[in-house]
Amino acid sequence: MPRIVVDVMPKPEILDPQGKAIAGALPRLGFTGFAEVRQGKRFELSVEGDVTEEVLQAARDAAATLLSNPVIEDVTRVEVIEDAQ
Amino acid sequence: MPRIVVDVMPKPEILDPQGKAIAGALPRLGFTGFAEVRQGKRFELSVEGDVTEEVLQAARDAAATLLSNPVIEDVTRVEVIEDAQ
Amino acid sequence: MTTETMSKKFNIDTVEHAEQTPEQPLPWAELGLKENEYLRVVEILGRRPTAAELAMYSVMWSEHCSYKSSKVHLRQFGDKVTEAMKEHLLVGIGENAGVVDIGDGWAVTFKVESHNHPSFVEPYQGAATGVGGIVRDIISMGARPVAVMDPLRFGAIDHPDTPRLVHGIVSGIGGYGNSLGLPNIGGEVVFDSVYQGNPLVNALAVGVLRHEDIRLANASGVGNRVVLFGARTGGDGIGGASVLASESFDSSKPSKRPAVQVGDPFAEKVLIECCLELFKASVVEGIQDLGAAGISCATSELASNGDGGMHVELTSVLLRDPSLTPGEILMSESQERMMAVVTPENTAAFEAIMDKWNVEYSWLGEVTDTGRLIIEWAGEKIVDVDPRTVAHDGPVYERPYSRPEWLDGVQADSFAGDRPSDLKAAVLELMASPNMCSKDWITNQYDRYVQGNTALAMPDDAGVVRVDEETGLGIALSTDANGRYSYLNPYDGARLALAEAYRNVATSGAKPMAVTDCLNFGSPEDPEVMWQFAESVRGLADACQELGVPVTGGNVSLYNQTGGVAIHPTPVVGVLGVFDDVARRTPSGWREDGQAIYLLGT
Amino acid sequence: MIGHSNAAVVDSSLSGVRVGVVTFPGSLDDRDALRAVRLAGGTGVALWHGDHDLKDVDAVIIPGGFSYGDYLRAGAISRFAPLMEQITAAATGGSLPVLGICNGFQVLTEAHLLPGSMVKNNHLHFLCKDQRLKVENSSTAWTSSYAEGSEIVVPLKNQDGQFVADERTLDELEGEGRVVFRYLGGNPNGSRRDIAGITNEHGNVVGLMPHPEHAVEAGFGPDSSALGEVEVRGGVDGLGIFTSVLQKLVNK
Ligand SMILES: Nc1ncnc2c1ncn2[C@@H]1O[C@H](COP(=O)(O)OP(=O)(O)O)[C@@H](O)[C@H]1O
Repeated sequence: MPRIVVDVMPKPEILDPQGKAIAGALPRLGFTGFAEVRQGKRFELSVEGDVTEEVLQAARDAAATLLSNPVIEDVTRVEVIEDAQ
Repeated sequence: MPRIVVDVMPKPEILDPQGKAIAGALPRLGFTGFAEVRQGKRFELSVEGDVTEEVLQAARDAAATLLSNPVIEDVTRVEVIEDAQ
Repeated sequence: MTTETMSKKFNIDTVEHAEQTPEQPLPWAELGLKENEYLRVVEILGRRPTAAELAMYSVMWSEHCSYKSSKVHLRQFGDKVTEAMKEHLLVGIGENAGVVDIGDGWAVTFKVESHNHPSFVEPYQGAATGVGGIVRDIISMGARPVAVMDPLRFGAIDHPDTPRLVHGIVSGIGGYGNSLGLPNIGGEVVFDSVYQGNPLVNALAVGVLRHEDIRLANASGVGNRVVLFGARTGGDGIGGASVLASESFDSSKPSKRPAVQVGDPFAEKVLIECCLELFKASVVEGIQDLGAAGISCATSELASNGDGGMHVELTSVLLRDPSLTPGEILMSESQERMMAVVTPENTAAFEAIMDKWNVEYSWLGEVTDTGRLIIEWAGEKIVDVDPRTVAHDGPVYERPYSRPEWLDGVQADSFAGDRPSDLKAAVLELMASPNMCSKDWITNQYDRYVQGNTALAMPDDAGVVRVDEETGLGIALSTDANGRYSYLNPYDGARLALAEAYRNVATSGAKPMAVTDCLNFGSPEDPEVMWQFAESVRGLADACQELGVPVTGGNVSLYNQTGGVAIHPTPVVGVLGVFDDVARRTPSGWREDGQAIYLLGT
Repeated sequence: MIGHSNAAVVDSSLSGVRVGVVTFPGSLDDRDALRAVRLAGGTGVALWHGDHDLKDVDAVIIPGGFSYGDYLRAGAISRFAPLMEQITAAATGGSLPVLGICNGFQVLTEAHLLPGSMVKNNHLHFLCKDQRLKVENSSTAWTSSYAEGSEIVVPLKNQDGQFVADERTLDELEGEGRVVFRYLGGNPNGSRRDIAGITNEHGNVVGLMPHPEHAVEAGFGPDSSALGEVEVRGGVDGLGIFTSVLQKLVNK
C-alpha cells in the first residue's frame, strides 16, 4: 500500500524540551560532536488505492490542521514514499 | 550547520495507539482514503563541524541505543540532510 | 472470505483432521506442557488435540493461569475462613476479584496482581499494561474503578540497570493510571539487590458498585450471544507460541510476533465508561476481561461457569494483524478487550452503547446447551472440548518442599555491631537510606486528586477514598510486605505483612474488612522456595483467621528468579477497611505544635 | 480555620445558573467539575462532545483529562468535536463564559480561542503538586470573586503543562492584562513568564493549567491554602472560580 509521509518539527524559536534532554544525554553516553537535537514527529499515512493529487492534498490539509499546531510546529514535508517491498 | 536525521517508527507488529487515535479522527474531519496511520519520531541532530563517517556512526549508535527502544521501535533512517538555507 | 482466511483454512488443523492423523507430532513441549500434561489432554479428548486446542490447553494449564503449584496451599484461605469472617463477603475467592459489602447497598471490589517479568523486559509498557490488566478485572465485576496502588521492588539503587527500571516502571504506572483518571493512593518502593534481575511490579485496583450491579463471568441462557469488544486482536504476548505459526506444522516460516504489549490507556478509559453504561442499562448477562490467555481464557471460563456450552466462530474476531493463525488468535494477550454475553433482545441496545463510545465489537457466537465449547474457523470445527477441562481441571501439583538448610545459619547471624555513639548521626544515616527517604519523587508523578474523593494518600500510611458523597461512607487501603522478614521466617513474615497493612488501615480510622494478596516467589520446582511459599500461605491464612479478615482474592507470581537465585519471598498483602464517614480519618504524622505523643503496644 | 466554610459560601439564588461541563472520550475531571459547580451553588449540566446541543447553559467548562489519549498533542483531536463549533461560535463574541482547565485549556488553545500552546513540562515528567498561584486579573468572568493580586493554592497535575507563545504574543498578553494566573514559589514546568492561565480579549474565555475544581471541598483538597491555615486536605481556594461565574451570571 502506498504511503504518504508527513514530517512535523517544533518551530526553531520554540524550546523543545525533549530535544534538549536528548542533547544533554548524548555526551554523557559518549556521543559527542552534536550541537543540538530537535525532536519532531513523523507520520506515515497508508493510502487505500492510488495516491492522486486529491489524496495528497487531503494529506497536506490534515498535516496543516490536525497533525501539526502552527503555533509551535512546522510541517516540513508531505511526500509519497515508495514501499520497500 | 549540517544535520543528521534519525527516523524512528513503531514496529509494524506493535500496537500504535497514537496512530490509531489519528486514524480514527481523520474521517471524522472529512479526510477519507487513509487506511492506517503510524506515528513515529523524527530527530534532527546538528553536527558541529563536518559529518565524518565517525560522526555518522555515532549517530547510528545513538539511534539504536538512546533514540529508539529496540523492543518496540525500528530505526528506519539515519542520514545526513542538506540544510535548506 | 478473504484470501488470507482461505489460505489459513487450507492449512487448518480441524478436529476431523486430528482424528485422522493421530500420529501427528505436536509441539507441546515448546508450548510449555509437560509430557504427563500432554498425555492428560489426549486422554480427556480421546484423541490428539488440534493445534487450536493445544494452544488453549497450554496457556490455560500454565502456572500463571492454572495455579497448578500453588493451588493445594491456597485452599487454606478458604478452609480457614469462618462464617463470621464471611459475613460481609458478597463474592469470595475464585471470581475475577472478591466483592465486599460496605453497607448502605454499596460494595467494594479490589485485587492486587503482578506484572513482574514484562516490566523487566520493557519497563514502561510492562508496568502500564499491569495497571491496565488489574483495572479490567475490577470493571468485569461490574464496578467503577476508583483508585490504584503500586507496591514496587527494585534492585540496588546504585546498580547501572536500576534507573532504566525505576524510571520506566514509575512512568508506566503513572502514564497509564493518570490517563485512566484513577487516583494513585499509595504503594511501596523498596530497593534490594535480590530484585536486580527481577523487579516486582504489583498493581492494585479498587472499584465500587451497588450490590445489584455485581456481574459474574458466566455464560448462561441458551441462545444468548457472545461478543468481543474493545481493541482489535493482534499478535501481542504470543512470542512463545510462534511454533504455531504454521498450524500444519510442516513449515518453519518465521513468525514475527511481538512479545511486548503496548498499552492504550485511552482505549481502556473508553472501555471503562462504556462498560459502566452497559451495566447501568443492564444489557450484559455475563462479562469477562481478557488478560493472560486471551480468548482461550474468556471463552472457556465463561462457558464453564455457565450452565451450558458455547459456540464461537473465530473468523469473526477483528484482527489488527491479519496473518494470525487460529491458535494465535486464541492465545493473543492483546490489551483493552472484553467479552460479554448479551441476550438477543439486548443486542441493539448493546450496539448503540458501543457506537456512542466508538468502540469496535464483533459477535462471535452464542451460548448453547451442548456442554461443549465449540470453536469454528470458517465453519470448520477446530476446537471441541468440555470447557471445564480447560478452565478448571488443569493439573494440580503437590510439589515437594523442604526447609532450607541455610536458614538456621542465617537466623543465628545476629547483628553484633557496637551501639553507635552519635545517635543523631545514626538516625540521619538511617533516614537517608533509599528505603526510608521520601518517595515524593515517585508519588509526585501520580495523580492523587482525580475523582475528587481522595481523603488521604501520600504521605499517609493508608490511602482513603470516599465512596458515597451523601454520607461520607468510604474505604481505606494499605499494602505491605517485608521480603527480609520473610526470608528469615516466611511464616512470621507473612503474618507481619498482614499485621502492618491491618494496622495502617486501623490507624487511619477504618475498620479492616478484607484482604487481597500478591505472592511473589522464586521457582516452585525448588523445594526450598516451595517451602517458603507453603509457610507464607500458612502464615497469612492463620493470621487472617486470628484477625478475622478473609482473603478475597489475589495473585501468585512464581519463577521470580535470575539464574538459580530466587528473590526473597515477598507476599504483598493489601487490606481494605471501611469508614462510615471519611471525615473521621486520621492522617499519619503530627501537624500541630503542642500535641502529646504516646507510644502504644509492646 | 478555613476549610470548613464551604456551606457558608453557598448562595441559593445561584442555583438557577446552568454551567455545562463537556465530556470528551478521555475526559477525566468532568464529574469533578460538575461537583465544583454544585458546591459553588450552581446547577451543573453534563454535555457530550458529539452533540450539537448546548442545552441552554449559561457557561461552559472544558474539564481536564487526556482527551483522545493526548497522543498526538493534548487537545488536538477534541477541538474538532461537534460541540466545539457551538462553543466557539458562542464564545468568540464575548458572550458565553468558557473555562478550560488543564486539558480544557489545551483544547482552547488548539481551537484558537486562546493564544499560545502547551508543550511537555521542561522536566519531562508528569507532576502532581499543590501549587501557589497569583490571581493577576480579577475582572474576568471566572475570577471576579478574588481580589486582584490575591494568592491561592490549587492542585497542578499534568505532563504537557509548559505554556509557550512567541514574544509578541506574550507581550500582548502582558500589555492587555490578559495573564490571569501566574505561578508563585518557583516555576513548576518552564512556562513562559510563569504563566499559569490567560484570558481572551473579552475576559469571558479563561484557560488555566492547575485544577481549581480539586480545591473546592474541605477534606478533599490540597493541604494548604494561601489564605491561612487549613485542616488536612482542607484547601478550598479554587471555589472562587466557580462562584465568580455564577455571581456574574446571576447579576447579569
Ligand atoms: N510506589 C508507590 N506508589 C504510590 N505511593 C507510594 C509508593 N511508594 C510509596 N508511596 C507512598 O508514599 C508514602 C511514603 O511511603 P513510605 O516512605 O514507604 O512510607 P512508610 O515507610 O511509612 O510505609 C506513603 O503514603 C506511601 O503509600
